[in-house]
Amino acid sequence: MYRWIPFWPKTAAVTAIPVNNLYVAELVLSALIMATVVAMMLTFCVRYRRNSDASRANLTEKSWHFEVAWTTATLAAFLVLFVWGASIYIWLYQAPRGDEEIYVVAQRWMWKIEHPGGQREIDALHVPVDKTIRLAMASADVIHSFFVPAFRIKHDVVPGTIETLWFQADKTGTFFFACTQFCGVQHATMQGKVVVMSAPDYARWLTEQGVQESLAQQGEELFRARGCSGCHDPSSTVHAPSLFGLYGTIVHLQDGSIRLADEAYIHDCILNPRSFTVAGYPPIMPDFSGQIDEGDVLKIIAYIKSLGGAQETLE
Amino acid sequence: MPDSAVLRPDLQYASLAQQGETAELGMWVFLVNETLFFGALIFIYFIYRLTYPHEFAVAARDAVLWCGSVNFVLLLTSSLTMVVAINAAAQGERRAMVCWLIATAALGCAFLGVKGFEYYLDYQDEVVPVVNYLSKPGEGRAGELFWVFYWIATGLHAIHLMIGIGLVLYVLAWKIPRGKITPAYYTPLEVIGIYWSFVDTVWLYLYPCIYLVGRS
Amino acid sequence: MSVTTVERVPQGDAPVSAEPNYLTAEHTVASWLLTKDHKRIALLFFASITFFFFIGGIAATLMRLNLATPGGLLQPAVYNRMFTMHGIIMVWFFLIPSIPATFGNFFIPMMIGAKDLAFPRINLASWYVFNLSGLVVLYALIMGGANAGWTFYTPLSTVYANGYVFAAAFAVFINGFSSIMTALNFVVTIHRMRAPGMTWMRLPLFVWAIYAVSVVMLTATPVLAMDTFLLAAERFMGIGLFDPNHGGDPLLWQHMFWFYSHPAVYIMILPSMGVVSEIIPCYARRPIFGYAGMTIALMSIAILSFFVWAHHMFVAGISIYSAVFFSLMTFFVAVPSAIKVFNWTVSLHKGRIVFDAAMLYALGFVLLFTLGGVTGLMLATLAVDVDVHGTYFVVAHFHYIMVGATVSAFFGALHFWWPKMTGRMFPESWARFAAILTYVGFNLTFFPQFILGYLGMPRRSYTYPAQWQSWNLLSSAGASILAVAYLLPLLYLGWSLIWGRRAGANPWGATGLEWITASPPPPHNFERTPIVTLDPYAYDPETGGYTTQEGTLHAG
Amino acid sequence: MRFALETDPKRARTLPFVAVWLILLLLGGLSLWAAFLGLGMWTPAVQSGIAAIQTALVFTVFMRLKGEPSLKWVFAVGGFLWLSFLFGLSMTDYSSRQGWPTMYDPSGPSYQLPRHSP
Repeated sequence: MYRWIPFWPKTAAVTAIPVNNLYVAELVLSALIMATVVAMMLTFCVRYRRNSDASRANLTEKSWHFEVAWTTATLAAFLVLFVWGASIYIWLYQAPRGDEEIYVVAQRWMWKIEHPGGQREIDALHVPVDKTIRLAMASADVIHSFFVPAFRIKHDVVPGTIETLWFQADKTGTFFFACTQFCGVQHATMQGKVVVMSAPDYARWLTEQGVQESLAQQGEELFRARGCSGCHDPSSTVHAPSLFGLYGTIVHLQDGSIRLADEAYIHDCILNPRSFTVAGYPPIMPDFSGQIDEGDVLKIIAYIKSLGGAQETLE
Repeated sequence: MPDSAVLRPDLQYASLAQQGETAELGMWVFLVNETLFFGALIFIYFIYRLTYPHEFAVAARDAVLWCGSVNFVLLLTSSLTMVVAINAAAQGERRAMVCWLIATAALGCAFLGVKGFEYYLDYQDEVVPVVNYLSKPGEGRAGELFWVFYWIATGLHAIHLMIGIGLVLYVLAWKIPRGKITPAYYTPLEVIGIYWSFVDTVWLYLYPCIYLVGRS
Repeated sequence: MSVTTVERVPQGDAPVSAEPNYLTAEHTVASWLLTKDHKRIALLFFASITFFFFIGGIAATLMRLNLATPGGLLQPAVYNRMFTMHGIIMVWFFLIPSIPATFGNFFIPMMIGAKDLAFPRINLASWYVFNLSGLVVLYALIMGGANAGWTFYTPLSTVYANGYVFAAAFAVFINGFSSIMTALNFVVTIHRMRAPGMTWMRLPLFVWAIYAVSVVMLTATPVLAMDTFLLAAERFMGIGLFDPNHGGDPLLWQHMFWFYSHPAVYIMILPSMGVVSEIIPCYARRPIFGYAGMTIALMSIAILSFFVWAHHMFVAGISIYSAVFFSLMTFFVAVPSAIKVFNWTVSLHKGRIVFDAAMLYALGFVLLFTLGGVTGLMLATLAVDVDVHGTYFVVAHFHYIMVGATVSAFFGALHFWWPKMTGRMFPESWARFAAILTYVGFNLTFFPQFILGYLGMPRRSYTYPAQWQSWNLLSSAGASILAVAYLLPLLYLGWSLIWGRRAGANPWGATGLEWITASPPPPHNFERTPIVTLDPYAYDPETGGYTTQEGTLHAG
Repeated sequence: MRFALETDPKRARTLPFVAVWLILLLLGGLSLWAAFLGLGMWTPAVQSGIAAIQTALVFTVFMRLKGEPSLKWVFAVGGFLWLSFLFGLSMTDYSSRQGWPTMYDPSGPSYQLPRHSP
């Protein structure tokens, strides 16, 4: 029966729990509102039907008390929902550093997943249970959207930037994920499975993939091949910002603005360096837009992240 | 001068005064719409200029400053002659009205002439996206965005001006000889005047957006 | 004040007026195609949008047919083109012009006591421009359709989608001019052409609603026009302002698109609110509850609708600060809608309610609108939106508002004003049956989609996992009932044109100025300019009598 | 009303219009001059201000809003007001879309989950 008439999706992540609770609360509130309207309407329709002899004396045409009270009550209820929803959203949409940082490239019509160890998979995402997973997602063509119903998370993957998303699965099992932004003919098939495994199973799975080099190592090769190291290497004579310990710091730019050095920032700097000239450095970096694909950018980002984060800088 | 008695309001109006007021209001309501139309284009420009200040400054240096400035003067002057023509219509000075209207149309055409010459210079300078475009050093990929904006904005503005010139010529060739513009009812001219000045206003914004970027 | 006693719905044929009416004044084809009469133009619009409603409906039928089984029936490419064309046609070629261009065109001048709209030529031009854009969209459809979705998200629409995206976008661009011309006409007419005594606070709520919607059309449409113009240019030339490969921002397209398209939702719903505010007092035989509150709510919805657009983009990658702001604004815009639902419901209190077809449609509207509204609140809540955005939950929500509510109101208006427009009465029992069938069919079609949405079924998919088939099958079954319910009025209303009883001037005993003149109205609406002395909706539930806005009392 | 048969006094004199025309040209010159001053990010701000003053002059004098009924003012200003909605509200996104330091500090310890964790 349940297989054929499903009513409720699975709830399998810490991100899913507060969203699910809020959804239930809103369902109850909606049902209450609907019930009130229906009850009032039915009562009036029966009692004041044309042929009934109920009294129509002392008709109210307007009542400011009534309207103001009703308006205030709805507004107050709405504000509660707003605060509740917004607080969860802010929590959902600020991805923390993950125990696992996984890279996702969306390309019509598949999801290419790259693990930091260099393991690659398509339309499947293997993750350990009870660990914080941070996804850095790039699109190679159009806008896609990464959606895992059981985790209640979703984020569009917009070409030209990197979006981050996080979750922490709390049950093992296989869960469905899909693209929810129309992306062309086979949009409906751009789906896959999240496989949540226990830590030992996951470790075993990682080693079974037979990988030669990690993502950061691949990124380092690209970093040399593309000539980035010519300037950004500490031994270089060119006056270029050091990338050691860059990730996660606050960067001061030439035009006075500040940016957080996250994946999106590093991505923008590679593709559009002129708009992100770091304060105190000459604007000499060449523009890599159109010369490097999103998968390679992600590898370079993985390499730059492997050079250490903000904490190492302090040491 | 033909008598105003030949003019009657359209069926749905009680009087010529109501008809005239309504037509003017109609034009103002239409201008709300035009404001948002051009405003939306300038909004796109605004966002990209915020995003790519350096690239836009480099790309905009290729805009032909003298053409834009001359056109600025031409268009403002045409607005003045339009106003003077309406004044003449209100005073019943038919000859002066015709002369000033011809001057207005001529100034509008001069604007288009300068604009056309500027397009020619732009083509020579290889700043026509898709057709003939050469990315200059320092402008990156966003420089082309500036030029896409330039062509679309000036093109749409020129189309609006052409419509304005057409309307002025229509009044000159059709309405005035038939005595439909009188001191008692010159609303058609007034409405066209409002439109004309609005097209002028658009240039007040396009001028700094296009020609006065990256000059220092 | 003269006092006459009438039956509420007169039985038997009303006497035929000897004076020619707007239908019989002239007979040539040219007299229709070159007419400046707002009533004839309304009928021309009526013909056009009915045509497009059924084209869009055929696309919807094919989609539901396809989704009855997980495997599907159509080729993926065909399905994608079907939902794109369904969206484009239903939004721009049916819903947006639906009530304003037909009933608005017909009744705004009559309700304010004018002989015509301010600019009849522009009104006619609006119809021609509409048909021109219709031809372009039909061209796009016949050549194979566009497959970028009605939202035309870049860079899919500009670079990747094949098909006739350029033609479809251009059709939308041209269509905007038609909207603008109609809206401009209404704004100016309502400001300038009111009959003596018709003050703002005596305007029927339908006029207020059309005024509000015209303001929204005027200020939102040009932004869409620029947006689609740039899209068409980008598609045509291969370089443009929304292409990330040239440094463009795809979200900028979305910002500008939703700056129009969110207010456009209110363009679709506000006129229906006006219609329902006319119908409920007339059939409940009592004044509307809180007239002033209703006008304030209408205008505040119109203005607030511009502050909420980015709630379509909560998961699109906009800044979280922006998302929080737009979520708050969305809750604010829900307040006036809640006031309206409350006022309609209370307007039944101490009434003398008659359950005629128009009233059934109006009551259905209130219920469907409320359900659409409360699910709208769920979508406005940021965290829940993250989950259900882009799923069938959203599809169900906006169909409740745009189809459930708006189309119900459209049919309500059609039944309410049919006697006035044609001079004929329709068979009431058939009409009631159709109204109930619409309600049942609609809920069967779209309620299961809420469940599917929370289960995670992505929208715009031609296929789905097999365990979701039961709900999809139910939805498809409901759609077939809905199709019948939408086709039925075509039959019995068509029948009534020839065999229907003749309606008198005021068959429902309504108070508006449009009811004081003959049915169908004479070419210039009124024998003499009416002089307004009263607020609208002067119904008296105690006696069942009513007083028209001219001050003529009719005892119950 | 200008529909009276006697001539409209507001339309009798040309000199004020010429004066406004001169002011407009001067303001245009000022805008041009400002472009060469090197005011950095202030240049567009100054130029927008000048354009706004010019618009006000053209609207009130050339388009003769001065002394007109308030209804026309409402529509004349309304377009710009609505435009400010587009500019202003979209800046809530563009001013802070990416890379703004947020409440969460990504350099902090990675194992600590933010609020809402059960």
